[in-house]
Amino acid sequence: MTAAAYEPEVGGDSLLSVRDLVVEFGGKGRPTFRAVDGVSFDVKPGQTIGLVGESGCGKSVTSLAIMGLLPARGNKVAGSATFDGTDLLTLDQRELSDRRGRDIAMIFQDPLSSLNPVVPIGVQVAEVMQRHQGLKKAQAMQESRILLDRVGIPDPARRLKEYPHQLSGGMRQRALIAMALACKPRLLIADEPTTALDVTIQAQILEVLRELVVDSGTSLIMITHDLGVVAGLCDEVNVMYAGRIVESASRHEIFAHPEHPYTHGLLGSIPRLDGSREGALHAIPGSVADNIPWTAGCAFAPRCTQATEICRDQSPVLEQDPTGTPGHTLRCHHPILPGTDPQS
Amino acid sequence: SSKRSDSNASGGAKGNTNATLNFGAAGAPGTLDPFYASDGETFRVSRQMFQGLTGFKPGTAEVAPALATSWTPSSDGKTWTFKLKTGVKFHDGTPFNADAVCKNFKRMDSQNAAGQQASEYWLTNMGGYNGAKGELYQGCTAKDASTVEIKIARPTSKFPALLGLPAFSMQSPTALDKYKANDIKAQGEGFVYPAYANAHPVGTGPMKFQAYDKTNKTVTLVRNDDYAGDEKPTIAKLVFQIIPDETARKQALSAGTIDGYDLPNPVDWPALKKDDNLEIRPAFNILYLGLNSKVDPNLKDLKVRQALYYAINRDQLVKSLLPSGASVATQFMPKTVAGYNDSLQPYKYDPAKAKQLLSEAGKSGMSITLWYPTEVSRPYMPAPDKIFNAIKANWEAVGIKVTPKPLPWAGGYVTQTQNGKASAYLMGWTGDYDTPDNFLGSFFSDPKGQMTVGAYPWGATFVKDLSDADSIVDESARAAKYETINKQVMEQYLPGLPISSSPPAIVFSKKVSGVTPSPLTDEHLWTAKVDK
Amino acid sequence: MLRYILRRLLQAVLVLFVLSLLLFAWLRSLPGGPVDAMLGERATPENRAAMRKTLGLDDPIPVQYLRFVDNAIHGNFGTSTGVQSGTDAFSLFWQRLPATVELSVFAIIIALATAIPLGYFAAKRHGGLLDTGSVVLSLIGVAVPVFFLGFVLKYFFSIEWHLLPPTGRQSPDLNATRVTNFYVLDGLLTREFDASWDAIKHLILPAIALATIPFAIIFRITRASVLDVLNEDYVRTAEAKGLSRRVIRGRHVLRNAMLPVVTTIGLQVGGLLTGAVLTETVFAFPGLGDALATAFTTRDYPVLQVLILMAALGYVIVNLLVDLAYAVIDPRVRTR
Amino acid sequence: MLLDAQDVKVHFPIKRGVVFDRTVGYVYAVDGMSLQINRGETYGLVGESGCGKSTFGRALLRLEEPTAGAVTFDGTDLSSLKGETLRKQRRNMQMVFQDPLSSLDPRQTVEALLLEGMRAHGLTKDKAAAHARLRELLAAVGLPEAALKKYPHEFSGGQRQRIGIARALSVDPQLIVADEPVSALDVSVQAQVINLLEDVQEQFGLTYLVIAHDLAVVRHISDRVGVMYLGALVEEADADDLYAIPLHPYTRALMSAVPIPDPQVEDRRERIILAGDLPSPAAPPSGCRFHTRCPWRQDTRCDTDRPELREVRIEGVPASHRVACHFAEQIASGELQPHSVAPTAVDPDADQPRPDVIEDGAPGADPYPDARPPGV
Amino acid sequence: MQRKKDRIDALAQQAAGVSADVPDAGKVADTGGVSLIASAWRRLRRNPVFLIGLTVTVLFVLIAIFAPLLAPHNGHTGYLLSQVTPDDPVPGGQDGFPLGADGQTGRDLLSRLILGSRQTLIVGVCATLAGLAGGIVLGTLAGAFGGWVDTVVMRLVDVMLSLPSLLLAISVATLFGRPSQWTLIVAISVVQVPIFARLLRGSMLAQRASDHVLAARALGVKRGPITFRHMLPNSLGPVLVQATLVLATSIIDAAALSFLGLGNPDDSSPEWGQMLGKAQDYFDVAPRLAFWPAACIVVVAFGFTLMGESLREALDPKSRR
Ligand SMILES: Nc1ncnc2c1ncn2[C@@H]1O[C@H](COP(=O)(O)OP(=O)(O)OP(=O)(O)O)[C@@H](O)[C@H]1O
Ligand SMILES: Nc1ncnc2c1ncn2[C@@H]1O[C@H](COP(=O)(O)OP(=O)(O)OP(=O)(O)O)[C@@H](O)[C@H]1O
Ligand SMILES: [Mg+2]
Ligand SMILES: [Mg+2]
Repeated sequence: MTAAAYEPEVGGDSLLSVRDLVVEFGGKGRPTFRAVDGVSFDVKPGQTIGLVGESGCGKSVTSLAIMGLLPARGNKVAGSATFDGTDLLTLDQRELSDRRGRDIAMIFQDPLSSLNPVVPIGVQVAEVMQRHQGLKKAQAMQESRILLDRVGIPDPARRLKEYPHQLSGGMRQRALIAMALACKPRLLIADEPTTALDVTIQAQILEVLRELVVDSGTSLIMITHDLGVVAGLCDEVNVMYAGRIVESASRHEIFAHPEHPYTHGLLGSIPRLDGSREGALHAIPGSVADNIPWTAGCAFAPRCTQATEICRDQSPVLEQDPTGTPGHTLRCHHPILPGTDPQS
Repeated sequence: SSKRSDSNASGGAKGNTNATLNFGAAGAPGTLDPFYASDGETFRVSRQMFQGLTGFKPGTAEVAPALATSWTPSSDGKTWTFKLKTGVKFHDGTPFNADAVCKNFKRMDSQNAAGQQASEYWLTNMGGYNGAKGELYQGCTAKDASTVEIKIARPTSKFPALLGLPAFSMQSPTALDKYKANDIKAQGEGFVYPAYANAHPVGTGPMKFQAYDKTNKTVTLVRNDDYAGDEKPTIAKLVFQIIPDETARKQALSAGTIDGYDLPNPVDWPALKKDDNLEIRPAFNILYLGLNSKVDPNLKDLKVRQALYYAINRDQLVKSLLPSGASVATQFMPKTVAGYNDSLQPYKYDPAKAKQLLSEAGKSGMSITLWYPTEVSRPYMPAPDKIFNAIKANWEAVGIKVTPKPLPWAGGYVTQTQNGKASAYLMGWTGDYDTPDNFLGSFFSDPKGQMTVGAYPWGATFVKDLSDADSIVDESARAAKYETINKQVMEQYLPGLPISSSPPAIVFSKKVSGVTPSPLTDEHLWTAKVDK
Repeated sequence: MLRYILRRLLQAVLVLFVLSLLLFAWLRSLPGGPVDAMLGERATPENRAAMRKTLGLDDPIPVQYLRFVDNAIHGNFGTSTGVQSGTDAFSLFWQRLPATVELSVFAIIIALATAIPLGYFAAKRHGGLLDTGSVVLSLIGVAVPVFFLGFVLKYFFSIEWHLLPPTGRQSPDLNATRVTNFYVLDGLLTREFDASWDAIKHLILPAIALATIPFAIIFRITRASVLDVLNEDYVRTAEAKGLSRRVIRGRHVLRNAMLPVVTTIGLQVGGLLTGAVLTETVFAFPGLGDALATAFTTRDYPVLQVLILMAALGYVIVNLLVDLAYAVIDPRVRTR
Repeated sequence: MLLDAQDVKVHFPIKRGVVFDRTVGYVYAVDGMSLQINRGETYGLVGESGCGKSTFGRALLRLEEPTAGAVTFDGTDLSSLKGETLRKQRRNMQMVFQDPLSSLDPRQTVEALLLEGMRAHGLTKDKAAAHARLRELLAAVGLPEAALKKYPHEFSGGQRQRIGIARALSVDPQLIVADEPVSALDVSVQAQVINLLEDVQEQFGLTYLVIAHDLAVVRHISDRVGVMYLGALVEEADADDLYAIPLHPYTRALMSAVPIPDPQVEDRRERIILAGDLPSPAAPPSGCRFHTRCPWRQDTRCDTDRPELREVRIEGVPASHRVACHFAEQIASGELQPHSVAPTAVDPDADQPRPDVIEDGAPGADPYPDARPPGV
Repeated sequence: MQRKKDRIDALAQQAAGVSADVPDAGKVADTGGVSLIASAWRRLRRNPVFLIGLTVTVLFVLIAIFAPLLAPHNGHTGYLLSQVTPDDPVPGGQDGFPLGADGQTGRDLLSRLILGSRQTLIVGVCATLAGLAGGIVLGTLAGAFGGWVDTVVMRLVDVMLSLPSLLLAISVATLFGRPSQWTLIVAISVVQVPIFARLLRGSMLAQRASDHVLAARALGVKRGPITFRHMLPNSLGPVLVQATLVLATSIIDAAALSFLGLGNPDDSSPEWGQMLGKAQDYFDVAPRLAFWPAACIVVVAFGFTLMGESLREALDPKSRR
């Protein structure tokens, strides 16, 4: 089975517009911890945007904040997330739950733990439709069978009655996708949907997502730490580091001209299947976990080869990259401009 | 809807002949056939349903006529002629007459192997079955319908008093036959009782058996309207509710779910006296400290035994640990028994003298193992561990080292003490009937028994004296002989240390009156006047 | 599944067999015995010895055991010597069983009906006042000795306020018809509703006393497991689907949270019999616990044997049932 | 040649029974693996999750008892070793684990962890020497001396993996089997560890068997790569050869599935999407294990004959490049064209011996069975 | 999942105030190591529930240690004996004897309560230790050897578990024929053995399969050190937590056995359970005799339970989220 190269079709105005999103954890006795620090981005109808970054950089928290799914206590959310004219962050749980699953849907990383182990797959898919489209049970089950078939689950009539543990990892993720797409949402947030899967299965799932996005014109926020996935799927890419977006650009631009030292380092540290095997990888020293939380200055400074005094004292802001294409934004005092060698 | 027995039919200031009396019993009756019973809880139930040839005067241990109106012994004391009450019928309509009496005796005497073990009272009192050697009972002849002649092997003080024991109650021969009363079997470690003993007891008593609800642990008796005795039943129904836990019984009484119960805890007496009808029985028991010189040679010396005795502060013990009305014992029997020696004075609490005696005997600082039972409470010893502690403290005060040896009552205590394995131990006795032999004989007539009197030089004489005294037919001569023995026992022998006699009590709620407390726990519950 | 049941039952039989052997040897090696209990201080050593002989208690223990097994195979487990002399030990068990079952069922119902909702809401408002309060309550519940609680309950409800009877299973002056010996049920079957009501009144206090510990434990497990489940990804998924609160609570949270609770209930059953020994003693409730306590003090070997073996069997069976119930709710176990 | 594995098999019995457990089947976790590793070389092993990579790695070290086959290490037949001799042999072959935290005893300091192996093999004659050795090890993996007194949980993931590597080095082994050494690490840290592995290899003259499921990583560090599918090798080649001319259909699919962080490449790539999942190793397909998912499957032999790993005669393919496919030549030449495959449903863990959940308390049960009522 | 754990650890350290900023790559802060237990303690230190439990426990232990100094009188002399009469069997509070007599023996209730703490502690600790020891032996056998040893041990444990606990305790108490403090302790501990054994075996089996044990095997470490240095210490956590809880239950168990008349009959050195058990005779006359020991038991058991529960939570990685 081969698929043609994918050309997304991009619509007009923003469907979702996130502005200055801040999420803080903490409270009684614990120091507050800013997991997301002023994140802003837009999603246009039909567009696929990527949110990449290492573990713990706040990707999931960002998406959960948009969905209103952060734990009920112990966090503070500020900023706005305007979806279709309403700020999702101001809605109460009831209003939100009317939209979740209908307008915005979400797929999570671990397909097994994201499925209720004691409820048949069919019911779990059907219940979304029962809730949002007022379908009767039998009708909803009928619909779920069609959906399961559509996401490529063989023998859907049988699988409908089975439980999550009876399905393989790939099929579970397909079932989750079916669930998310049940009400034809306008925005789908996929939080590392393939991280737990093998490459061959990952390819299957990505293929399913690609087809679905094209077929239904759904917008997609693809959260991943795998730059390769982003390269093959997204229109826009936002690179996150320690709670902030550090670089944002269209996909061709960002891979061709990564300017933030972090993005640059990330690309250099991944062994490429098609690249040369010679020489050591360009590892970024240290790790994210070592460096949270920071106080002032650029969060990446401790690991950055370019860092100077100013990086440690002053936090850079996200702004249009002067040398890049329009829309290429950057949060850095010392970007690596095209043609320079960062190692020097 | 279920039929709640109508308890308010006729008002009346005092008494209500349709009333139900709910009585809290501490244990379930083992069997409904008293002949195979040996415990107080069973006998309490039997006593309401059955009568013997003889009985006891209410409130005393004195023999009184029951189904026999009178009796006369032959001059050698071996043949007894009983005149029977006439017009009496068993609950099943079978007439009571001389024939029935002899059938009863024949039945009791001819037990199979299992029955011979199960009918413990016959065994201990009559000494055997089927004319075996040493058996007291020799035969029964119906002289006419209302005259019976019973022969015994030797004269004894306990005859005919023992016929008043509930175990020897008269039971309907018809029912005995019909329900195969003698078909008892030993199986596993227990006895399998015949249908008669399980569900069909038939006597001549004031109450009739109605039901034994084993799932609810209640025994229900109803009035026998044809009762021929003098005290007519004043209640319609008598229910025994089995509540093993003492505190639970007390609380049930307070809550009004039962109308009375037996053996209230002495510490509760003051409160019960205030709120309820606490009926104190005459003391008819004895608590003693058994000594066995075979086990502990130190005890061979009379001085040591006396020292131990002087060292115990019995006044204090009686005052603080026993119910009010308890008294310090001066001999091995309570006051009311014929043969009690009034002239004996208690060994006074005198630690100095105890020490002196010990040093005279060369046993200062001796040690002794003192046994006491756990998991038990007896009328003569409501709280054995407390009595033990008191004695231990007293003895230690005179320099004796005391090693405690607690043992569960049924977990070896009884066997070991009775088999003469314990050096010093707490034990006691409640009389069955009013004869001195029932006390002294039980303790000492076996030279190898619990206190092993045979081990003392005077042992043989003592044992012989006891059996001679028991055979004296003339009551006053017999009593005089026993008084002498008592004096000897306390002053010369001192094989054990009698401690105290305690009056047990029975308690009823304020609404209940008319039950005379009996030293033999022979309360006539049917005479209760329930004021509901 | 069937194979699993068979396997468990076979294991149970093995366990029971070993237990019966141990039990038998142990009981016989104790000092004293039923003869002491039956005869008390009255009998002479000769009488005692004769009785032991008649009852076969003086045979060597292996001989006695073989006799016991032989009898047991013929459905004969011996007769009671102390609890209810002369009664077949097994029928004694049957007589007492309904009382304890009734009591336990009531206690479990009380425990479940209070612990599960409380546990759920405590977890929902984790760290709140209700949570802290009920946690403290449950911890205290575990710390108060059952019999002491029994006394206190009786003191207030029976003696001070005269609301409920302090002892027994049914008022003695009530002439109720017995059908199954489950009194509440009997009352319903025979339409003697006042008998049912009377039986229920007798059950309330002991059931409360008996329920405290299961309550505390079920509460704690429910709370912990609801807390766990609330953190599960699938609950987040359910929320992301915009499901209604009712569906999330019922289908996604509670159904999963109940799994460990079900297991605990099984384990609690063993504890209930233990609790019943104390509760039934305090409330003079004529059930198995009461029989056990009496059998111990009277050294009633046959009854002890039957009751202990039955308790073990019951425990195994109940836990098997719980496992089966578990399999019904948890497909991961069912579809093996 | 340092290591020679011949036809290694590891079959886990599936047990079941009413009273006594009977073996009712096997999980064919490793089913006929043969490979040779030369001294100083890095051999990379890739394959999908569950294909038996780890089991094979453990079987090589005799941490898992092989059901069949022979492993010769440096001329010694490992399967003949027992007890103390086997234990002594262990110092020559070490392992680095995937999960850096769980493979370090949380209650031991780094010092204790590192000394343990040395002590077990009597390498810590005197204190000073041992300490010098510790310093050397730490320096080699780039950790400061202060790390010695700390506990594993106080380190970041990458640092823990360094400790794991230091521990493996502590007994001065010749061969290190690294089982997914980087797959638990963040992308940026992954590179550090890969570099470190290469550094120490050079420094200590080590031989590696690197197990991973990330083809790019394996290709990067390996000299030779073996591709494993369902318990056996399907292809083996020098790292560059494998990428240049993948011969086995599975390898081709695997390569096309690896995302490449370059939009231009991605847009142009031809994707071979495999249908379905890895079949259960308890019921492996007959014939060629891959035939159920193979787009080049032929009706003639694939379902019945199990292909051997063989050299192929194709232009530009060296003799060291071996493949287990009946039709490798035809596929390479384009004579055979791929066709679509209907996915067959595969139940995960079907018939696998799982920890018997309800045997010992149902899952999710309170881990502390104090359900015994206190205060009885 | 692993990354999540790492993050959790990072968070835990953060909360505990360790390793805030690590500027350089691979740089390890130059401080001494903090073991798991130490970091758990840092968390616990801030947990009020734990602190309450700890305070109660420490107070109790201190009282037990210094009981003879704290008690105004000795526990065995019948000071108030002369006031004991059939009509007033339990003299009430008075000068020098604030709680009055302990029953008909006229001993000082307050002193006996204070002295009782010691015996109670001894019974609790001994019973727990005995149970723990038995459990550890059986659990280690089963967990370390597996195979048929495991099967045999576990079937034995099953037999023990298939008896309701009090029944087992009663049985053991009766078995000795002659009850004493030690039979009580053995009876209570026997009930705990199978629980400890199962717990330990469970976590030992998990350890057996864990990577760090595999690593030790790969290093060529011998079986003994693997079992005792790696498997056992890492498996003890839940067992020790359970032990804290058992301390509480064993005190209550002692009371229950005394209530059934199976406790230590010798009351010259008092123990709360025994005092409570014996107070049933006086429940109506002097409820304080039952109330005070019961209250003491409840408070102490509560303290132990609070401590155990918060320990359990602190050591349970799941609750660290
Ligand atoms: N409920 C919470 N309470 C406190 N901190 C939290 C909570 N949830 C997340 N965090 C912290 O917020 C940060 C961002 O977490 P997030 O889950 O968004 O990371 P991520 O980018 O999705 O990482 P991953 O790739 O591992 O999923 C992390 O440091 C995490 O520890
Ligand atoms: N001890 C065992 N008992 C039974 N089956 C086992 C055992 N260990 C592994 N298996 C099975 O053997 C097969 C191969 O397992 P293995 O761990 O070697 O795979 P892997 O290739 O390392 O996978 P992963 O990439 O997920 O680590 C799997 O199906 C696994 O379930
Ligand atoms: Mg995430
Ligand atoms: Mg693996």
